[in-house]
Amino acid sequence: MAKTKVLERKPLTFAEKTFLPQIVSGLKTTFGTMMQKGVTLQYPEERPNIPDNYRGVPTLVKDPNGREKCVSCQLCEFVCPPKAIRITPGEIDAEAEPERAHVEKAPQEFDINMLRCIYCGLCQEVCPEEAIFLQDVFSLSGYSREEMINNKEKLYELGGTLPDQHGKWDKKKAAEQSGKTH
Amino acid sequence: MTVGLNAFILVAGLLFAIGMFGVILRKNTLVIYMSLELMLNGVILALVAFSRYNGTMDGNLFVFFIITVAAAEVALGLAIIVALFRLRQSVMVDQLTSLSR
Amino acid sequence: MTDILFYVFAAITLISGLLMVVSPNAVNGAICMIICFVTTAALFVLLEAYFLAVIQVLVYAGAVMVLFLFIIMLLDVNKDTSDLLKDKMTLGASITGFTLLVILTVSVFAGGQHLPETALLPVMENPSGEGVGIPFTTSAKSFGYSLFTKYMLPFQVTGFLLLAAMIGVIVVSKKHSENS
Amino acid sequence: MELLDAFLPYLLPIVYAVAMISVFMGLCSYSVLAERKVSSWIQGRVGPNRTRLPLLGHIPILGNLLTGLGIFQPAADGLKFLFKEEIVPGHVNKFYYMLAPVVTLAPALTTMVVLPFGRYVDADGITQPLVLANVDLGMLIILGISSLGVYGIVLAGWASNSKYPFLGGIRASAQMISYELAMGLALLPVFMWAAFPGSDYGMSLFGAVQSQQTLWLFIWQPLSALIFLVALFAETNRLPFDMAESETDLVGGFHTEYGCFKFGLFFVAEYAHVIMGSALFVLLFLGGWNFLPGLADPWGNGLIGTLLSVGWFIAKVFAMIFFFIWMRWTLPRFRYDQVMSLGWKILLPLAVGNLVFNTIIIALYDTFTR
Repeated sequence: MAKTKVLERKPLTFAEKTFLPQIVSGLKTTFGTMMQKGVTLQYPEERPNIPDNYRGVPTLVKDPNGREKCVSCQLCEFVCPPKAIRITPGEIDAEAEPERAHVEKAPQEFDINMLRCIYCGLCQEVCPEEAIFLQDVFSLSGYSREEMINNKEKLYELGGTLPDQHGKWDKKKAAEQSGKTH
Repeated sequence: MTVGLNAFILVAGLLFAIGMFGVILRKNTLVIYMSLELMLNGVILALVAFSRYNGTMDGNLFVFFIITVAAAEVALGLAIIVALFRLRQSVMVDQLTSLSR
Repeated sequence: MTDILFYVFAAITLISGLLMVVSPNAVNGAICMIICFVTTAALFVLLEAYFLAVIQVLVYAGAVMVLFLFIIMLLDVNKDTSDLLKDKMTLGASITGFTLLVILTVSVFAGGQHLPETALLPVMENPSGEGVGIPFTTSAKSFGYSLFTKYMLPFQVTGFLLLAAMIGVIVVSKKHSENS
Repeated sequence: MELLDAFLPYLLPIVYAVAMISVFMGLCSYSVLAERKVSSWIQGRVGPNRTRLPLLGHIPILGNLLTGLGIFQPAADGLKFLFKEEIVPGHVNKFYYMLAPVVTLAPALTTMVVLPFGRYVDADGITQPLVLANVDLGMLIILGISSLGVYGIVLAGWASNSKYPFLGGIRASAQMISYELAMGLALLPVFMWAAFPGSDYGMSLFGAVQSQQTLWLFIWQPLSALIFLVALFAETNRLPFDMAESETDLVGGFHTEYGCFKFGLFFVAEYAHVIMGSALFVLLFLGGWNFLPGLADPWGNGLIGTLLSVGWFIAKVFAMIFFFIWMRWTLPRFRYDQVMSLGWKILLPLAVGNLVFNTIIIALYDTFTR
């Protein structure tokens, strides 16, 4: 049995019974807040500070050299709980884009249906290439359902370029050029 | 104003007659009660008119008392009607005839 | 101008009174009654009984009819509007009686010259007060003077009546508990 | 020409009345803005600050300032109410449904007739009030006509023919009748002091103001002022007493079924009542256009003095409106039984006691000073 302690409530004084002192103190409080500056944000002009780990709209990013990072491994498509991601894998034509030839693969189509996305961040977690990120975009709107499906261009436009500490493709390219392929 | 005492008394008399008509005609107790008030209204109109044309305050004072008493009477009467409704679930006078049977 | 006002207000008073009596819906009746009371107050104003006009609006239109509306809405007595009237005999009798009464009133007060049409007396602004025959004034003060001199007893009795009515209402409307 | 001469005496009051109504409605719409602004400040927000008129709003600095203050917001609100689709629910009683908003607004506008808002000195050197109709019974007329205001709410509740509005209407009618008593009784001592023997004023508001030239009645009659203020809050259906439209338990109360312009009328009527109530409180207890307690009128006799008195009165009314709004955003709503027991068990006995006490004081004063 837990010990309970019964607290005696003090009887109200006459002043308290009239409620007037409480009303006056309440009025003081509200007047105090009235004198303070507003805490609201003028939203479309002022934007809130988005923390780095914010999970906003999923986007595709490019590496500092402006190359696609996604290699269309389709892991995100598999892991996506609401099945919002649809990828059509494609190969990179080595003749047409010789500087990207070593990457070998890139998505042909990459659609994320934002009507289905639940912002869980699993795609970001599972991506081996660090190509998909849930970034700070948080307001989405559109007039039709088609508009709410982000295609590849839109995703890259939203994602932009992120710094890359690994430089995987650069290393691979360097290795290829020096002939040290495994 | 060229309208004389007669015109006011005519209106008062007609109001009284209309109220009387309602009391006899209707069977909803609340409407009968309102008709009674209408009769009182005719009476006080006549009193005020007489008072004005006689040049004394007595009629006006009588109206003052009538209004006071009528207010008290309405409160009490409505309380009785509500009590009646609670007992019988009806305010129609033709259903309140238990004494005639 | 005041003549026109008198005819307008008298007509509205009578018509709304008649509508109140014959309207099947009790709420309609109550609204007509309010209009009737307010226009009667306007007639009081034409008779220069300003205090009574205000009292009429305040007490009758403002309090009594609110009570009526309150009760009408609360009891919801509009359900059976179909059998509005009593039996045909009563209907015929009351209409006949009403017609006779109207004819009588009209013939007495509109046709004949049985009452002299007195001119309006000059209105004195300050009442001289005590005693009999308080002259007619428009100020509310004369009511005070009269109530506390000539009509002291009725005033007290009215006050007592109000108290009695209040107690009566409380007793009547109180729900009786089982054990009492 | 003869016709014009015949109707000129009637035409001028109509012009005055229309002018006063215009000013009054303008005040109403701007007190809506004041309500929104003050509430937002109290809640740490900014409030309406986007509405911008094409020409006026684009003046370099002033335009931005006015827009930020939301000066053009009432126009936008009014237009919105006007041009919304008029929806009449199918189950309502059409006639009374349409009538109710009008009945709510009309008494508030009518009481304005006897409301003095300033003073001037006429050719004979006698101080006269600036008022549409200077009548002896001013206060009684205001009480009488404002008691008609309850019909709008009751009719709206009944005509809507649905549950919540009906409950709101019933509550409002009971509440208003209850608080009218306390209100009237609280006023009696005021007029007993204001209309001292020998004064020419009966229940006139001008007399009440003139009697406060040196001492405001708020200081002299604090209990009356308190009771009157509480009853005023209840009569205007403002929080903490807005049982008629307590949106937490009755959706929207009596105006649940109303939209667009009809709702707008209810909305304006509420603020009309607030302005009337504030003006009344200022006239009765805060000295009207008298400068400060203990100080004689500094206003001169000429036109400027008149304008100053009107301005000072309006400033006081604004302060009072602000107090109304401030109170609304401070206090939570009472429970319905608390409202009733406050009215009948506390305010009414208090008002009667106050009346009796003042009567005894006046009787003693009269006995010992004659």
